[in-house]
Amino acid sequence: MVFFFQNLVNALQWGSFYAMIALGYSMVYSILMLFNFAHGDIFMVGAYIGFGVATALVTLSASGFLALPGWMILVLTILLSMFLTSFVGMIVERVGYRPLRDAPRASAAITGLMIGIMLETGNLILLGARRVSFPPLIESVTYNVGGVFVTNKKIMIVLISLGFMLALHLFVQKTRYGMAMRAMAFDYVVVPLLGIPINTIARLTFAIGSALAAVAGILFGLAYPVLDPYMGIVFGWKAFVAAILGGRGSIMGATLAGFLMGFIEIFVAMVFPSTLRDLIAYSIILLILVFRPHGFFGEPYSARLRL
Amino acid sequence: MLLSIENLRVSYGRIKALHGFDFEIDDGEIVCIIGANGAGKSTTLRAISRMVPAEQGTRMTFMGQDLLKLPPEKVVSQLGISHVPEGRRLFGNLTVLENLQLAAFARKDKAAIQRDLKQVFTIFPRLEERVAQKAGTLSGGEQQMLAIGRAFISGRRLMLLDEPSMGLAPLLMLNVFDALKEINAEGTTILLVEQNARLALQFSQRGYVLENGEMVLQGDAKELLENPAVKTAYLGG
Amino acid sequence: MRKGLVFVAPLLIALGIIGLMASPCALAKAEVIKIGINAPMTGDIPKVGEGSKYAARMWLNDIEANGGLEVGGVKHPVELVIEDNESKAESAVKVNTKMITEDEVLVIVGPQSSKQAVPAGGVANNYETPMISPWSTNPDTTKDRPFVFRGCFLDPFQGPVVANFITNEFGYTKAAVLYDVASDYPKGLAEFFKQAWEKLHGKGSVVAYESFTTKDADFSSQLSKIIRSGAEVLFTPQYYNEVALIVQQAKELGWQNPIVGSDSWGSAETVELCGEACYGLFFSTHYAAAGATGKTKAFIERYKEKYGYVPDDVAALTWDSLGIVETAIQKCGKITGKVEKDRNCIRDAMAKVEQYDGITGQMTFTEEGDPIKCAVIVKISDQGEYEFYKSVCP
Amino acid sequence: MALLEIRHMTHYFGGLRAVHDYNLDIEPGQVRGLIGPNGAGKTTIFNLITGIHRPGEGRILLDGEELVGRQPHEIAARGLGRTFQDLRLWRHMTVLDHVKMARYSKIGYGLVGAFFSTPRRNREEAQIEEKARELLEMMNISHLADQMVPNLPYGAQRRVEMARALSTEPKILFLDEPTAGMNPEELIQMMGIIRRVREQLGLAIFLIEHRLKMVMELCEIIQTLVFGEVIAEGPPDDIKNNPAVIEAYLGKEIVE
Amino acid sequence: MVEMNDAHAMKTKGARGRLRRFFSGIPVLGWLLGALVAVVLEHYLGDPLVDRIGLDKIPVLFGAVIILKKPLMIPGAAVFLLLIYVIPIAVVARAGKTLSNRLAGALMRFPIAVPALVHLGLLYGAIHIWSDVSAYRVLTLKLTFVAIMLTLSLNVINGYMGEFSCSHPGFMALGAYGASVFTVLLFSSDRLFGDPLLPEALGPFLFPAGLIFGGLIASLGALVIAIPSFRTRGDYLAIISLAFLFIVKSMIENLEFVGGPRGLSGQPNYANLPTVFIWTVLCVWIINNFVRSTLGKALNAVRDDEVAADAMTVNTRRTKMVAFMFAAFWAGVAGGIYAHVLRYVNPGTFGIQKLAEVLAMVYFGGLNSVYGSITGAVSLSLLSEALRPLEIFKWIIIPLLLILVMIYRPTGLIAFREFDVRKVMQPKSNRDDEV
Repeated sequence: MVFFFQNLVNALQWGSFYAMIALGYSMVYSILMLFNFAHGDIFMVGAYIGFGVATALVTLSASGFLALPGWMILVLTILLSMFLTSFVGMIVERVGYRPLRDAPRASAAITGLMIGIMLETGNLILLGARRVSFPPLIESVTYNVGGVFVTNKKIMIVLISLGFMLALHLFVQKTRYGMAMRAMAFDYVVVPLLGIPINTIARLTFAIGSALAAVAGILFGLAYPVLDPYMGIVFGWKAFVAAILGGRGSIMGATLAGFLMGFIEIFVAMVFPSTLRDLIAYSIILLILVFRPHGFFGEPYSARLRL
Repeated sequence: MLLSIENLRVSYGRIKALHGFDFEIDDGEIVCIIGANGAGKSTTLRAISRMVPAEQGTRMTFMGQDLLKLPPEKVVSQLGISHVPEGRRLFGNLTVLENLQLAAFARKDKAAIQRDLKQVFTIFPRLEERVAQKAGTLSGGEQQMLAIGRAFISGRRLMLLDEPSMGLAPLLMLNVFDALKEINAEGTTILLVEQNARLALQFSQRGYVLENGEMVLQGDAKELLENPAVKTAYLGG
Repeated sequence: MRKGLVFVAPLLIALGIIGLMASPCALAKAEVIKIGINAPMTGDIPKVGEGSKYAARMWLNDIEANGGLEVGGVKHPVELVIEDNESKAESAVKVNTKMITEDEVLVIVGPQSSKQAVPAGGVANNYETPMISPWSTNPDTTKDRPFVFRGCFLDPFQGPVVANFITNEFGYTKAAVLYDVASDYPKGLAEFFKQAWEKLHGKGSVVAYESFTTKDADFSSQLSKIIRSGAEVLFTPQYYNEVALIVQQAKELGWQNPIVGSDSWGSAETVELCGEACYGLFFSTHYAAAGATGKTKAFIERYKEKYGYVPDDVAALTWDSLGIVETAIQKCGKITGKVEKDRNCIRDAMAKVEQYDGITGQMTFTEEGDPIKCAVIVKISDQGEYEFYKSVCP
Repeated sequence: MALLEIRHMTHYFGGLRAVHDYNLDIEPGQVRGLIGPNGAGKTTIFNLITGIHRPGEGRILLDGEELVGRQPHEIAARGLGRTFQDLRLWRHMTVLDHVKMARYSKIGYGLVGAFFSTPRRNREEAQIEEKARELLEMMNISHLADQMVPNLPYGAQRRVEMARALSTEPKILFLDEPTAGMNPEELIQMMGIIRRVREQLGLAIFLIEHRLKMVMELCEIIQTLVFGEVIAEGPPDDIKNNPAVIEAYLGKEIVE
Repeated sequence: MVEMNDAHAMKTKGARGRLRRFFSGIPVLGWLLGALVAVVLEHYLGDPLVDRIGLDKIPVLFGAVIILKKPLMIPGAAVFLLLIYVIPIAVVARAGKTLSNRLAGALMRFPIAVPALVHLGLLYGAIHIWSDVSAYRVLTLKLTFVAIMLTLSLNVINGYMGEFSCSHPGFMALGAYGASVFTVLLFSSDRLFGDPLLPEALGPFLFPAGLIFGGLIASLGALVIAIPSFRTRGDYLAIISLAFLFIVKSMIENLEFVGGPRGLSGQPNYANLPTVFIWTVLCVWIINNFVRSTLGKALNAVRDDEVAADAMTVNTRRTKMVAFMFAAFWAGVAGGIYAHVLRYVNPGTFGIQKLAEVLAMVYFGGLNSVYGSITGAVSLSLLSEALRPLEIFKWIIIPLLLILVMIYRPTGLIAFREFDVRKVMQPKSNRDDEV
């Protein structure tokens, strides 16, 4: 039982990363009907920006010029990085996606892939091949709850990511921008006919998705403090799986599917020999899709889903 | 002169949809454009709301302002030209109220929005009953009402209507046109594109007849109704 | 037709003249010795490529400072041909082919990881060009390939070294292993460790044998299993980036026993990434940076000064491999300029290298082209430095 | 026995009743019409018969053979050809390919022929092409054979669709609003085509239409559908004067 | 299209127009003859010429390395390219225009196989002689051919049928391992399988059987995607295929008898240039036959409107099944050849990176087009080889190029064009004389 709860805690943390990244994916995917294959790499960029900001703040703080407590640095890092990364997202949108809005969706997928490669290579050129270590902004404390080991970081990560998901949900449901996004997800051609600037909404979508990726990147850096230029690829593709597994246009779906991905990976490794983890985990996902061909909350495919 | 257009030219790729359409609309008028499928009627509306680019040589002014300088969303929010597209194109995943609220996206005047919303509900009481329902679950006629209501809120100087009668049973069709009359009486100019030429001409004050991207006839709607050429071509003899 | 010629002819003549003038008239000089470096500059492990490149550049600087590589009294200029294999097998093969047939290198150093070294070794052997992979531990790399050598020891040697060390040092009998199933180096080493351990302590003494996949960052599930299995020690033959995560996560999950690693830990980054969590842990390796003496120390210091960080094992092994190549070329006695002949000569000389005294230890090649060398057990000190703990020779 | 016999066909979408207790008999060579307000379930009936949806209850017999539960392509190959209200042409195919494609079920060369370009395949493809060109000729669009369909005017697209449906060699042709979006001139041409098709090929035709003029002129028997139920069935004159029909559907326009 | 272009060229003034006019009316045969002459020239005169103009060696990929790395030698390389390639090809093609037209005309009177074989023979001759100069060229060519097969087979699914399949590297892996196990088990002594079961002399003859075996295994694997494709399409199918890719990779990593992550080596050296060439030609020929038959065009019908296809008697399930299995078969064969070219496979090769590579080739070249796939595969393969001297910046340039192509030609360079062998080989009417 203890063992099960231990894994549950682990899965919650792991799943929140998938969920956060899948959310950004899902935003762009459902609103603009595009695969943003660069999203995994935006996550990477977000983590690096977070690293840069955090390191700068820590140095600043250590120099005594502006002594800040760890949590304050963390909050500042998250906010600043969200801000900066959202610009990266907006640039990606402007360069790689806006010119392709009416092109076949697969072409945009290729553009995304290529932008991703450019981001990776750019990082490699700028920073060299070193992996960087994310500064530990808060002291790690481990609690032993009846044999289950929980760290303060884990709790914080799960809470922060749930908080952001909730905020996003409220934003999309309650604000007029959110409404416009949902409208665009349904039929973007007529959106400008209501006086809604489509480019602004698209930019905003990318900005929010990227900001979320930055949060995910920073939290990732706290939990797994080793960053490298290629860290976004696998994450990106798996989040892509989660985003679509959740069903098109569904923020709830993407969140749930993200957590589900995390749970599947952790629990499969718990129950089966871990060498078979991917084999079994992806067979499960494949089976889910065979029996629920439209994901959790998706609609049956329509002509718009074509590539 | 509310809207005046000179030499409207539009192409889709190599296919020329409109070559040099001139027309104008006065404040408060109801004007219709009739013509066969593919004559360029919808294209005209799309060009006005800037959904398709007009080619070199086209001049379009709305209340003295150059339309061609504005992006599509500004045409709605700055000039008050609304467009009810063909097939209604509601946001089926949003509720009726959200569809209407969204139409006020660019408007800042909260009180005026509320007033317009009320007015829409007076014109279409059916919509008020279904305020919380998803637009996708409405019947065809209700959808058309919502589409018109949405356009009414987004901009009310000029309303472009693309085939409002399409897919409606005759009874409902008349309901919709009655509502349009009411909206026109409130001061909204209407430009209408219709397949159903008889209905359109009966409803309008003036009409234009398009054929293969060119205007072949124009004039008073009543006269066009009696015009033998129009009769044989569009009114079924 | 004629009009066209009128157009083209003057252009042609002009270009021809420029071409002739620009061509370097280098004929009388000593033969250039070309050495190929086949390294992963992009792709999965760019860091490995960078280490190889830096070490090779340093080596070249030394040679250039001497005015060339002296062979049989003649100083030959040396040229390095560094190519990127993108961490892909296909690309490594292309790079090898290109360097052999186009650049006409005499020796190839690299590729580093077995995924590229195995197929690339086949190419080198086919074209009878000596190749030495500093870092590849897969037996297939050198097997039945007289022209292919390697600069590191093999898994079958390192596995037992670690198993013996743990047994003697701590007296534990229950061990756990955590490794990357998709990467051949950790997988091989994990297997050999398991064999050796079970030989010492009987079947079932490896109580948890867990794996993950390259690029994974969360090992909590596997570590939970390991902790539950009651293992007394964890052996994880992983690369430094994963080591940091594994060690930290293990600590967070309540693991308090030692964690032991292999030569892949031997990078300056291990401690940098891992921090205090890694202090006090042991690993086996080719050389120990801290506490190093003599030329090892000199190498480390020079490298650090030049590139800003302590070199990892790839850099050291590349350096040694180049040293072996250098020795072999010199032993060969003469560079004739006939590529085939020189290559054969160098290969023969390499096979005969005995007791080469490198910075990663002394080595002699076996018939397969694998070196016999000693392993070093290193302890990470409380200051985060690598301390020489003991030396284990086969 | 009728060519096509439908008995007690009922279908629900979710909880919504789309079609209720629908019966139909079509004799060879007969032209029948189906009218009704929007959303009455006319297209649904077409989709049920042609196998796009599987009816919840009821039987559909073609020449005495049960069609319910078969794949749409099997049903089509047995002789139910159809057109679509929204055309549904293939964007990236030429006109000729459209018509050739509809002979899919008659291809005998199999995969071996498709992969290796055997003499048999070349022979069959030539035959298919010949038949296709004949149909294009009949529709007066043979000069457009190599055009891509999106480049064609609307009327021509309708003809392509008709040719494509005929190419399946149907016993009954189902036409779903064949004149939707046409001007009067085109409408008259289309009526001519439908008549010609019926005379030359001797097909039975079942059509959904909004334009009463056309239905009244062409059809022998007309059904009126309201909310998934047939409220009247009979020859055009009866329908025209049926008070239930006038009330539910025709409304003021006819009264005026 | 071609005629239109030519007609257009007639009208255009200036150097470009004049150049076009100068070379119009030359049949493919003429160009092939020119290429043959050029490569023969290079073969015999290349080395002396190189010495004369002061280059180190014959520029291996049309001087790319020289241009990017040694700007001082650019004039030399330019002279070489002009003298060996540009001028001979232009002169032979232009001067032999009448002759080659007449020849092509004469050939076309035979059954189609004869001119096809003649053209292919010439093409192979040119390629063979060209590659004879350097082993590096041979290897590059072999891998380019593999890329052509892969791209073309993926185009069957992603282009012709319009699904976004991500499983192609998985099919390739199945084929690579299938074929490798076949040949290693039967013909080579190996650590994993022990001594060969059959005499080695039989090997080259049974190699095709091995490739077909690999292809069939990949086809079987494709069932995992084909069956769900009956019920779902688009994005969801893309995910299913992606999951399949992960599953295949993980499965091979767990299969100890093929070496797990260490990979499988020891494939005998059967994949020589003619073999690879023949298989590529077979692949192009069969796929082109298929997509031009009415049965094959059913893929387009399913893509453009599945409901309509069904209503027009097209058996959509069979069509999808055939498309997936057929494409997987060729991916498998390509994988088998790939394994025998490198003589080593490991599961890590068949991952996301490979996927990105193949997808890029398909969409760069052009959807729904055999020409496009060949163009995409050849140009990206050669480009990534030619840009090698740029080192890491190569991975900025190539993506940038692809993005530009996607922006300006969203369906790829040559999309939706039919590959009509007969038309390609036909003699061209000489417009110069008419004007």
